[in-house]
Amino acid sequence: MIGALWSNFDYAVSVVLFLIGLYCVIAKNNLIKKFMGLNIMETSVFAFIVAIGVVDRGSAPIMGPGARGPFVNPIPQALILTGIVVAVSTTALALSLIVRVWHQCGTIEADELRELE
Amino acid sequence: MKKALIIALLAVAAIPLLAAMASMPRFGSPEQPAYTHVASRYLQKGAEEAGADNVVTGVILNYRGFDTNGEVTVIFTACAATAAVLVTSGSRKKEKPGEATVPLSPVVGYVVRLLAPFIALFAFYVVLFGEVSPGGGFQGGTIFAALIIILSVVAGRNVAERVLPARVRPWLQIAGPLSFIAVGTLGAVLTGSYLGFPHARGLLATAMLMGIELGIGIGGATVFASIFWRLGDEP
Amino acid sequence: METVDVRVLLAPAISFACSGLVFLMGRNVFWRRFWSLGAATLKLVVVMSMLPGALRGTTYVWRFIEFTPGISIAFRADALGMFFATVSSTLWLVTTVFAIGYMEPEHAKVRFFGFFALCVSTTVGVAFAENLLTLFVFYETLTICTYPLVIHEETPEALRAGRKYLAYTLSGGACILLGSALTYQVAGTLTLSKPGILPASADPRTLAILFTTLVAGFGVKAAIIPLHGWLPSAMVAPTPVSALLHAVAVVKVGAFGILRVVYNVFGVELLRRLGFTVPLAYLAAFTIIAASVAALFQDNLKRRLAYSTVSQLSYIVLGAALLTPAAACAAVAHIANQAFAKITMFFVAGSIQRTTGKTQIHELAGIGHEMPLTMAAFTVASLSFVGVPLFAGFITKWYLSLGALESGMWWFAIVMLASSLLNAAYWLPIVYLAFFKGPHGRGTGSGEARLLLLVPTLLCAAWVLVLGTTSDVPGMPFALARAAVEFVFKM
Amino acid sequence: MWWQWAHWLPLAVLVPLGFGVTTPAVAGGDGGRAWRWAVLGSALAAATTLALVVRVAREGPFSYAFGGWNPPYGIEFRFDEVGAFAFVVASLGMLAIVFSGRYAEHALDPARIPYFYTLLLLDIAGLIGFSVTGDLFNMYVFMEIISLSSYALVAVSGERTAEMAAFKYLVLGAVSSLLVLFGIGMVYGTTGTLNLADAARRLGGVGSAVPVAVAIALMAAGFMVKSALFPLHVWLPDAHAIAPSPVSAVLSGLVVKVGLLGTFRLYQVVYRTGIVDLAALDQLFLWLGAISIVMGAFFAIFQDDIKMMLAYSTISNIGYIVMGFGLASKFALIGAAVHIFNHAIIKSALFLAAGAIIHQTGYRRLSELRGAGRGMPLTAAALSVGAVSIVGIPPTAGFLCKWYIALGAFEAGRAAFGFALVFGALFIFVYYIRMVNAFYFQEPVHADVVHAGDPPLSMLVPVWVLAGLCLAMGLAGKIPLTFITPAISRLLAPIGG
Repeated sequence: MIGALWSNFDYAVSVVLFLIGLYCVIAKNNLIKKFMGLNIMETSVFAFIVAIGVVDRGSAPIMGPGARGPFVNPIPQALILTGIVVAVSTTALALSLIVRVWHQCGTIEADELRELE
Repeated sequence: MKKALIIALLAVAAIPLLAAMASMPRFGSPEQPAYTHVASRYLQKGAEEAGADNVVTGVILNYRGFDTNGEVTVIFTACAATAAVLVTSGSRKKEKPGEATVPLSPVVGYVVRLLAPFIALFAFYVVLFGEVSPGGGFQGGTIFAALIIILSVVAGRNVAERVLPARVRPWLQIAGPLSFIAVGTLGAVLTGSYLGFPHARGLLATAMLMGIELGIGIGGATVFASIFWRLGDEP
Repeated sequence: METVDVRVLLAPAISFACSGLVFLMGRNVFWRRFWSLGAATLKLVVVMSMLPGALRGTTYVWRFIEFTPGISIAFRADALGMFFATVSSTLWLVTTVFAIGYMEPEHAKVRFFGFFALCVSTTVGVAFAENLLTLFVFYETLTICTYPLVIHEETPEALRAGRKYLAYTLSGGACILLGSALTYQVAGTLTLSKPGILPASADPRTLAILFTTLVAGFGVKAAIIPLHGWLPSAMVAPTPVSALLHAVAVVKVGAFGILRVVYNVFGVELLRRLGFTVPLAYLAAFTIIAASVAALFQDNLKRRLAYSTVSQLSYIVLGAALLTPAAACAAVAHIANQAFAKITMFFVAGSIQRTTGKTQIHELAGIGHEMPLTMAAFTVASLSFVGVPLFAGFITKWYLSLGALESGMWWFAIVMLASSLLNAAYWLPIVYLAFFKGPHGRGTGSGEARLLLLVPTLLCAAWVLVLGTTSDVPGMPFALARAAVEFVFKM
Repeated sequence: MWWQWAHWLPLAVLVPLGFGVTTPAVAGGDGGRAWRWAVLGSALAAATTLALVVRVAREGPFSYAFGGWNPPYGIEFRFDEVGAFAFVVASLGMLAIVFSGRYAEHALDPARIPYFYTLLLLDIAGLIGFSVTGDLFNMYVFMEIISLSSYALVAVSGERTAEMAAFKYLVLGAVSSLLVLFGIGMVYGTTGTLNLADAARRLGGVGSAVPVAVAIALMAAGFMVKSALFPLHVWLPDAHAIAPSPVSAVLSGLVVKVGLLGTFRLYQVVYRTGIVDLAALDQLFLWLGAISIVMGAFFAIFQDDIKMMLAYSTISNIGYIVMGFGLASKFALIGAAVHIFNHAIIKSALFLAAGAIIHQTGYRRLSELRGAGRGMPLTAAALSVGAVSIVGIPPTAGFLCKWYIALGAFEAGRAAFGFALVFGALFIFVYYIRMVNAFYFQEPVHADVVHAGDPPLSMLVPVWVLAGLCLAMGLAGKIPLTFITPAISRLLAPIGG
């Protein structure tokens, strides 16, 4: 079990990152910090999926003269490109909301906001 | 106390996750299903079939082009979403650059003005050569957006906005989805399915790919710049 | 013999359409009365036009719409359903007349008459339901449609009563839903056109759950103790509504549902073997006695009527539970016997309230001199409840006692006797009070109730006598009851 | 035949998408023009999806391969009976947009109106895409389009509470999306494919069941956050109550169903492979569904805000559907699937009618709205029809679900849950009866409520179309039920059968 986990060390790291991000989302009080936790989670999932695409001693999957295999799996890279864009979009919206909350309430601490309600 | 509880809960949640990770196919193995099933075909035939030496680009634009169609929609959704949250009829933009920040040194302004054309050129390079090298519409578009953002910080928003005039900006923002719909429909006419590309690696297929890349690049750049500007508007 | 005939659909549809027209045009007094009365008459005509056929043994059917795959909303006028439909549509007409007179000073008359018509529409729907699901559909719709009537006064007390009413009846509805689902699971069909659909081979425990849920569900509206709590509270409603609730629609739907469960879902043979009805019979007997005792202590006339209803309804349940042809005859016939007598009494209570403003029994001293005809009608109804021969109530008691002896459970005949005594104990004092007590020759000066109230009262009282004297005349409703029983017992 | 044209399937997504992205550019700041454009777009989308429904009813499921790449190499759209949700989405979306015309003028900042319609159309496009896609990652992309536009739509009114509700919704929604994406990654890592049908085939041959089980757990958890199953519901009441009413209708009727449809797709992948025993998941769904029914109803009783009440009632109704999934017998699954459709109709009717009342009177608390039945008889009547329907009084649309899940509970031998469902529904009635009482039977508090008058036709017509559907879908219950049955039969068919 531990041996198998060790050989899949990269995956395990993304799980740990995922949980660290989740911790920030739950435990942090500042809305921006909460959101940074979310970004950590996003990164961890992206890292996990990209890691699936890794092949031992693989090179970038760009064909053409002089290119030699093995090439790494192109699919996870393509997926994660989309994933990153989604993450950026979510971040943009979250920041706009935080900006508005700041303008209207003068604070972005979750507990102070709760008192305002 | 509360934090300890959260950590304990997350630690419990980690167990099944780590167990699952341990029994995933071995990391980096060429025998793993992810590599042997669909990906192997992409790697073997991708360069010819998809019309791009960079197989990642081939996957993004051709094999899984519809995902990217969705993706550009997501970017535009973010643009519309920030607009719906931030725009008000009374909102005005900050007229003076760097109002609340320290005044910029003239060196910064000079360097930026010197570098701006090169950054723009690089952005276009990344867009157009995504087909054969690392890069593509998003990457190039992001670089271009960065240029615009730098310009609006350094030279003021009025200068930067001249690059993307407000009159056509709503159309530029949707360049991504529109180019996809146009090319996809053209593909449907030519090959019988939406986002289909003519198989032979000819001028037409390349032009279609380029069209999409350019659309993504322009659209992405405009959207990112618009979001940046909107975040700075006075409510 | 089955005949496809649209009249079975028309009967509920007419009242339904009428209620729509009342809602649309009801602000105008003339049109409100026109549609209410017109539809009542029309429906009575439609139902009556099926009566000769039904007496000859024809069953009219009509499939309305396939509701879920395999289960339709379908109508079927068998003898039992025809009997119930005849009673309810006759009474609807007289109640409508009475309501027009009674409701004159009230508010929100459009709503009142609209929902009034809907209620009767759904009641006929229950009567003609071809399967358990159709029956349930109308049963629940009836619950919803009566709610605005129950809380017509819009006082906090009325709202409270309304909530109580809904809580009881909707819980009952939930039980029926579950029971129907289980029936479908066990029998694979929900039709009510056969004398029993449940397979004898089914697990007795499942059947016990099934019987309990269905009987408890219908028992709420049939006001079997301990499920009767809503009925006395619902007395806050205007008198025509109480009449409708107690005599025609709501409670009868419950009792009718129990008849359907016993005769058409389980079937007599299966129930005899399983013995589930014995506890039900004891419960019904207990209800008969306990509710009568409770009625003795009520001073409010309508509340006494309510407890009397609780007691009388259990006659039907007991008749069903005894599982003999004579008892079944009594059960079916009592739908009509109780309905006419009880509605007479409600009309009397309403007339007194409208004419003199009195609601308590002790206030009624000498009222017989003011309103002799009204109180004569009351006397007829009282005697019927006591079970004096030649009055409708006697028929029930006679056959029910016969049934009790037939089934070997003679003690239920004693329950009948005790109930008669109790009925005498709480009705006759009122008669005595009205005619032989109080200020002679010098009353409130109110005089007799107005004709719109009086005529329906007298008609109903007269019909109590007719029912009591013509049980052997062919072509009268009792013949239908017999036909229903013959079908159920496969005679 | 006209409905056999292959391109209806991509068009169903591309039409609302194309109209959506172009709305701000076409409108140029004119709210009225944006509205007309959006109405046109959603009407065309409804027409397109109708073609799909006709085809699936005649021919059974069919697919469309994008770019001519056959699955698993390209992205596939697969339209089955459950995908007919797309039609519900398009038509209800159209009604919500029609309704918005006058509503938005009144309630929103004029500068935001074009973006409001854009986001509504994109939400519709995302929902349609989500219900028809046959590819796991494509599903995620559409899920994100839906989520992003929904977060923004909650905040579009610009009130402080709305923005905070939107942020809460955003954080939980993003976490749930990541859970789903994590699961998708694990499925991809173990099977090497993203195509749903292909994954179903290949799951049987994977080396270890552990990652698959954990992936299912992650995805189910993510989907259940999206569907607001108790105890993951915390984001829903605020978001749904504070959003503009047409948005509430779309969110509560359609967007929460994303999680349920996703779960259904997940079932389609793993149900028949036998690699993972789903009994534990079923058990969990059963209990959480039952608790959701009761808790949703319980919280709703204490709400005075009419939209808050409707929002909690959504949690109860999600409980019905999840319980249907958990029972996993044929009747229960049919009931659950049909309720996905019917609840969308009923809840939209309720939210739009409530929105019309709030729009006309300016009050949103039941205690203030007394007498609304006199003031706006047609709207209040529609709201009452919706209330009767959602409680499941026959013969309205809400009854079918109760009936089928009760049948399914007995079929699965779990009668207790049938009881829980039916009596839980009674609990729900308690608060709807409060609403009816307030509208019709209680003394008005504000005189202007009694004189409010019914809303303009552009609001009244959508409300009554939906209220009429609440009745019609119940009476003609056979149509949706027989329509959906093949999908459930395929799901439950024995392996190799």
